[in-house]
Amino acid sequence: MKTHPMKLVTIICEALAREHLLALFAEVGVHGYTLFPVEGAGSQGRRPGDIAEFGNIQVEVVAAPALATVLMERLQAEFFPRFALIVYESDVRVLRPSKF
Amino acid sequence: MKTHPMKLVTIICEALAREHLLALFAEVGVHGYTLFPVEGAGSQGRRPGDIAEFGNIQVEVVAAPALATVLMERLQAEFFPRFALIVYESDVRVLRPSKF
Amino acid sequence: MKTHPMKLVTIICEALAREHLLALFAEVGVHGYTLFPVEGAGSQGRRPGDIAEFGNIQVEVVAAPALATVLMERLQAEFFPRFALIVYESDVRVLRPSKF
Amino acid sequence: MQPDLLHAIQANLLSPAVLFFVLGVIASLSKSDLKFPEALYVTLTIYLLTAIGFKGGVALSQAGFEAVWRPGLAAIVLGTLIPLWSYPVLRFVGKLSVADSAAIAAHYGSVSAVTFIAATNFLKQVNEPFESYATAFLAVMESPAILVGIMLGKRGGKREGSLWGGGTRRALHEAAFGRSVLLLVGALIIGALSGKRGMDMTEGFFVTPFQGVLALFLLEMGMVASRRLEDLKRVGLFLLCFGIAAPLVHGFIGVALGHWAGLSLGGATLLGVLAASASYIAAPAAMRLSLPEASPTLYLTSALAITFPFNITVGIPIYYALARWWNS
Amino acid sequence: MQPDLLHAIQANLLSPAVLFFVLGVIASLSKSDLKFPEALYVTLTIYLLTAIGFKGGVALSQAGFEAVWRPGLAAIVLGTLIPLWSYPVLRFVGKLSVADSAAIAAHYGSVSAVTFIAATNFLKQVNEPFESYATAFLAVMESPAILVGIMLGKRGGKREGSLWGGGTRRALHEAAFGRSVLLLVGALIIGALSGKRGMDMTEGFFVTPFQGVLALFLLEMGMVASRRLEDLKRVGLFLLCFGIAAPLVHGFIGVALGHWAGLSLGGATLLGVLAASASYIAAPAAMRLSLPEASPTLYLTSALAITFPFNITVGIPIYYALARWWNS
Amino acid sequence: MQPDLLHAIQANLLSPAVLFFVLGVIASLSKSDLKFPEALYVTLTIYLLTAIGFKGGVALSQAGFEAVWRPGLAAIVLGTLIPLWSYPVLRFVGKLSVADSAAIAAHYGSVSAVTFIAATNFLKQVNEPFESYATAFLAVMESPAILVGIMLGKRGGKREGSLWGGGTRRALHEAAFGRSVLLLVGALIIGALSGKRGMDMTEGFFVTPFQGVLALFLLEMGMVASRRLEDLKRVGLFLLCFGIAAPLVHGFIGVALGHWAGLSLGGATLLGVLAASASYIAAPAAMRLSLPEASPTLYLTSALAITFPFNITVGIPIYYALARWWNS
Ligand SMILES: Nc1ncnc2c1ncn2[C@@H]1O[C@H](COP(=O)(O)O)[C@@H](O)[C@H]1O
Ligand SMILES: Nc1ncnc2c1ncn2[C@@H]1O[C@H](COP(=O)(O)O)[C@@H](O)[C@H]1O
Ligand SMILES: Nc1ncnc2c1ncn2[C@@H]1O[C@H](COP(=O)(O)O)[C@@H](O)[C@H]1O
Ligand code: NA
Ligand code: NA
Ligand code: NA
Repeated sequence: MKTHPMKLVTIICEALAREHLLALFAEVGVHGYTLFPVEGAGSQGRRPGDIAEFGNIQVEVVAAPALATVLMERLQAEFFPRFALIVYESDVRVLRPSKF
Repeated sequence: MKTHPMKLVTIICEALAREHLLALFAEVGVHGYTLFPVEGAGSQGRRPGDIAEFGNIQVEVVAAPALATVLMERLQAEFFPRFALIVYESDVRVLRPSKF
Repeated sequence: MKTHPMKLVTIICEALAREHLLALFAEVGVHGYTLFPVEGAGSQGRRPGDIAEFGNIQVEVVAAPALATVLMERLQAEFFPRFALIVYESDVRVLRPSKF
Repeated sequence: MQPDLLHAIQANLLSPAVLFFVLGVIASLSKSDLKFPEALYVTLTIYLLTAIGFKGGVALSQAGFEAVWRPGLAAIVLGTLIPLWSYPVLRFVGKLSVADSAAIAAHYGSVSAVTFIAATNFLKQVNEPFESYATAFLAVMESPAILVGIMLGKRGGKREGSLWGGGTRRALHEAAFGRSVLLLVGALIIGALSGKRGMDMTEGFFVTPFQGVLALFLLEMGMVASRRLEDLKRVGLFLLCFGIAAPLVHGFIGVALGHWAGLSLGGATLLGVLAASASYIAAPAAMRLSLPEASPTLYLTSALAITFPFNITVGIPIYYALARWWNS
Repeated sequence: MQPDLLHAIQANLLSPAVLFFVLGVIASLSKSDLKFPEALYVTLTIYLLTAIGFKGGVALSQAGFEAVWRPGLAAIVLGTLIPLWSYPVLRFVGKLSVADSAAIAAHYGSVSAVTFIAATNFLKQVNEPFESYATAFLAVMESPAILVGIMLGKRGGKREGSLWGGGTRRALHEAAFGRSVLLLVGALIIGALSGKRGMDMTEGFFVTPFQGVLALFLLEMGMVASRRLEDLKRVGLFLLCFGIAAPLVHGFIGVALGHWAGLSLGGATLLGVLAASASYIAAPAAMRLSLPEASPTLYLTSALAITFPFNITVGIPIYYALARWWNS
Repeated sequence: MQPDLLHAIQANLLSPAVLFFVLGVIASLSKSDLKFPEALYVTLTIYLLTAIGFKGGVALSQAGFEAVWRPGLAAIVLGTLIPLWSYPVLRFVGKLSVADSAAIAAHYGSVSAVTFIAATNFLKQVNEPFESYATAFLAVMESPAILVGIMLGKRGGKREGSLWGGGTRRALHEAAFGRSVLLLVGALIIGALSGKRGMDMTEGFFVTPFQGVLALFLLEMGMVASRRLEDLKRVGLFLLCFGIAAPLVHGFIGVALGHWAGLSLGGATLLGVLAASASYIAAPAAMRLSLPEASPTLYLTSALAITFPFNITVGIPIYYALARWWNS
């Protein structure tokens, strides 16, 4: 079984940023993502998640390293000033690299 | 504190595959898993997640490397031709290895 | 783009442990976390997730290595004897380290 | 009859339920942020199926089994036959693959509970009485066509591997204990057992809010159906025509059969609606698992984005007009 | 009296609520894919608790506090005593551990709101009047037994560490502000304050659909309870007998006490039902946190898979028959 | 008038809806584990908006458009003007930043549907008739103030980057197709099209349980609002006063305008309530996206933790008293 190294970019942010996030994905060429409704707490207080508009989402993107870097740079430049969000990256190995 | 290296296998697939997935787990000897209802988009379009049958799930399995490999091989051989799914693997370190 | 190595601690446990978990976070100085309602199965049977009190949660904490170790040691000492839970750790690289 | 038909169509289009369906379509096309949570969708489904089943069961307990078996048998036969004649049309006229033809045939032989409920709504609105136990026909028509479709589609293909054997066993299990059959048949039996007394107790829940709940559900269905609209160009002209011609033909046959089986004008309309409707929940799920090589784009788009809206808006009044014309 | 009892049992078994419970059991045993979303479960719970609380409060405002304090006190005393005599039975006859005995004792001293609601349903069905303010007894009986159970179980064990101190303080907080107590007592007070006028405004929500909602909820409870059935063999014969004998004994005591406290035939039945019922939400959660060494398999299975179905199906008519026999 | 006002306030405080709101506050302050699932929150919102819209539409179809355009225009003008005079007060008296002033001004010009619904509840309780089509004013008042607020706030700031252009276009889209506007206006039109006949069909859903559903929703709103209470000290004394003075002033103007536009006593009260209420869903979402530099703590706390509870408890009876005084 052959696996292929990729980056997993994880974004946790207020649910309101959703449309902008998806627009960014389209712009930089991210074609797949997975989205979780989550509760959370951070520097901007607790987000209990009973009102979707005030809630949190976690979005995960598997992407080739170069694309992951582009995505994270855009997030840093354009989303950090506007939204409550945190972003991190980790290493994964995928089956079927053609899908990414 | 001692931690023990394990593999985390992540499977994102259409919710309809659920029963087959659990059957596969039983066959290969995976005894624990965690399942998230998710929304997502990929090569097979957007899955908005308001109708469970047409929705997405993410399933995560922590397993010893050998078992993880068996699981992924079966997924590759039997699930890729049938379902919309992506699979990836990453490294984790667990407490209490006896549980896996 | 500069990223900063951190630890991601993942805790999967019965939902009843929630308040105790948040209390532990406060005690050891974890200020941010993300919480997912999940279904699952493990050594203590299946948790179908239709009754919140009998359900499962997954909680993820991004923290500096030292803090992650403290958190995991406390979990091992105080939570393992009481609750159905599994804990693992992995490596991530964050943007904006000041948030953690 | 013409002015009658137009009048019936107009009455249908101006009913709250259909108007909420249109609102759902608009919400989706205008990219509104309106979204139903999954839990609400499931709740509405559970409610509608148990309510319609329960009411049908109470009616059954009053009508007696003798009144029902003949049209019930007709319904089962109809559900079994529709895929048998739809398959060759799809395969040889439409030039679709074996799996696609079988899957689509299964969808059109099976039924849509929501279409049925909308039809009972319509009949109430035009003050046309009908046999309330007709829900029993809905219950028995969901599965046969799915089983037939799987058998048609599997002739060519073969599955190996421990997980994929027993596909037919699984399909049979699903046919008997799948969510919608279980709720419908279960509530039907409960209604029959608890009878009028049970109805008196639960009327405030199963009857009073029923039509409003349907309206709310059709709002969601409008959004769900029109999300599929962008796939319309991918299904091709043939399937587009099939999605409208098939319900008309099946509706006609259903109405005739209903008439022949001794149903009232309203009851014959309902059997026509059942024949004309296409499943978009149970059948897709079954096909996805049993015939994974069939394309969901084809069967879901035709059942959900073509036939369902067609039936909800103009189909139902047409089958009603057919029933009236047949009766006169 | 025998034919009466049989008749009452039959009436109960044929009520929609109990039949939906059976359907839930069948759904679970047949491995149907029917599943209630968590949000629906929570919603139904919130609805049932506020509705029963509110109605009880309105009744309270009409009956006046003098009518209630005496049976209310009896209810509290009963809830406190049940674990005290159940504990030695479980510990010395059943040979269970300290923690297990204490935890199970707490469950049987506490109450099940759904069983209570099903009993009011049953009384309505057999046209037996009852004091609507009986909800107040339900409200005051949930917590005392849990506190007693925790104290019984903690005698042996010790906890250290900053997180685990204050267990009793936490239990007391939970006893006063836990979800179900808060909703019940809160709605009760709201009903008492807003009275008949408030009832007129909200009747269409809190009363009209109530019995149907209960039926739907019991469908889910049937699935939840029977998921525990596979643990039956693990609990052993003793607990199986206890799960049926305890409610019978407690039901008898409750009925007698209700009679003595001046309640009507229906009211005494309800006090019997409360005494006989075992908690399966509040008590398990409290035990899991305060007595983690007690086995959930034991207490959940006996309360949820044995006592709850027993009460729902034949227990309630039995306590009713007892109350009639006592009254005659 | 004084005793009248006190009496009205008392009647309001003792209505189930307001008492459930208080229960929600208590639940949150006592750190109870009571929690509404998100799906329930969304469901209740969808229900309340469609129900009020539908009823308004039916009323509109009976009153005719001529009766509505004049007060409707007054409502739109009011919504547009409120932010224009609120802004300088916030900016120069309150010394808030441009963005904060603009955002808060937008909140107070826009409206709260729940406050409006609670007011119709109150009017029903005191048997004061009102124009049911007043929902139309609610529908047209949500968006104008938000657009004005965005324009006020953007004068200073500048956005670059492909994602952030078209902010105004996006705001306009949201103003027309945002969830609450779409549901309200959609249901209004549906009600108008299906008229009395449609109402007869769906009354058991849109009318019968309505007031009870509102009570349940206010339980949740009590929890939501009081979660913000801890931020009260962060907003400062000025905003605290503004959160109470603004609704009083706007309520007075709304009542006067309603009177002038020919509305009945009840209708004028409702226009006053609309003017006095502050948006806490649509406006915050719009501000978060269009004016991210404005502080959510300031605008959410004042709208949700100060003005909303004030209006729900004593504001509504005050505007009613004002309308009576004006009429006399
Ligand atoms: N240290 C952390 N670990 C995991 N998740 C976090 C952490 N900090 C913040 N989050 C998540 O990110 C969201 C936004 O963070 P913040 O902007 O800091 O409020 C929070 O609501 C959490 O869901
Ligand atoms: N690049 C990706 N990153 C994260 N999740 C993905 C990605 N691609 C696909 N997915 C998830 O996997 C599901 C199935 O993918 P697909 O078969 O490509 O439609 C999608 O609905 C997403 O939830
Ligand atoms: N091997 C595993 N991989 C992923 N999740 C697991 C695994 N084992 C257990 N879990 C999760 O942890 C929860 C508690 O585990 P347990 O205490 O073993 O029942 C389960 O309900 C699962 O959600
Ligand atoms: Na059909
Ligand atoms: Na008890
Ligand atoms: Na306003």
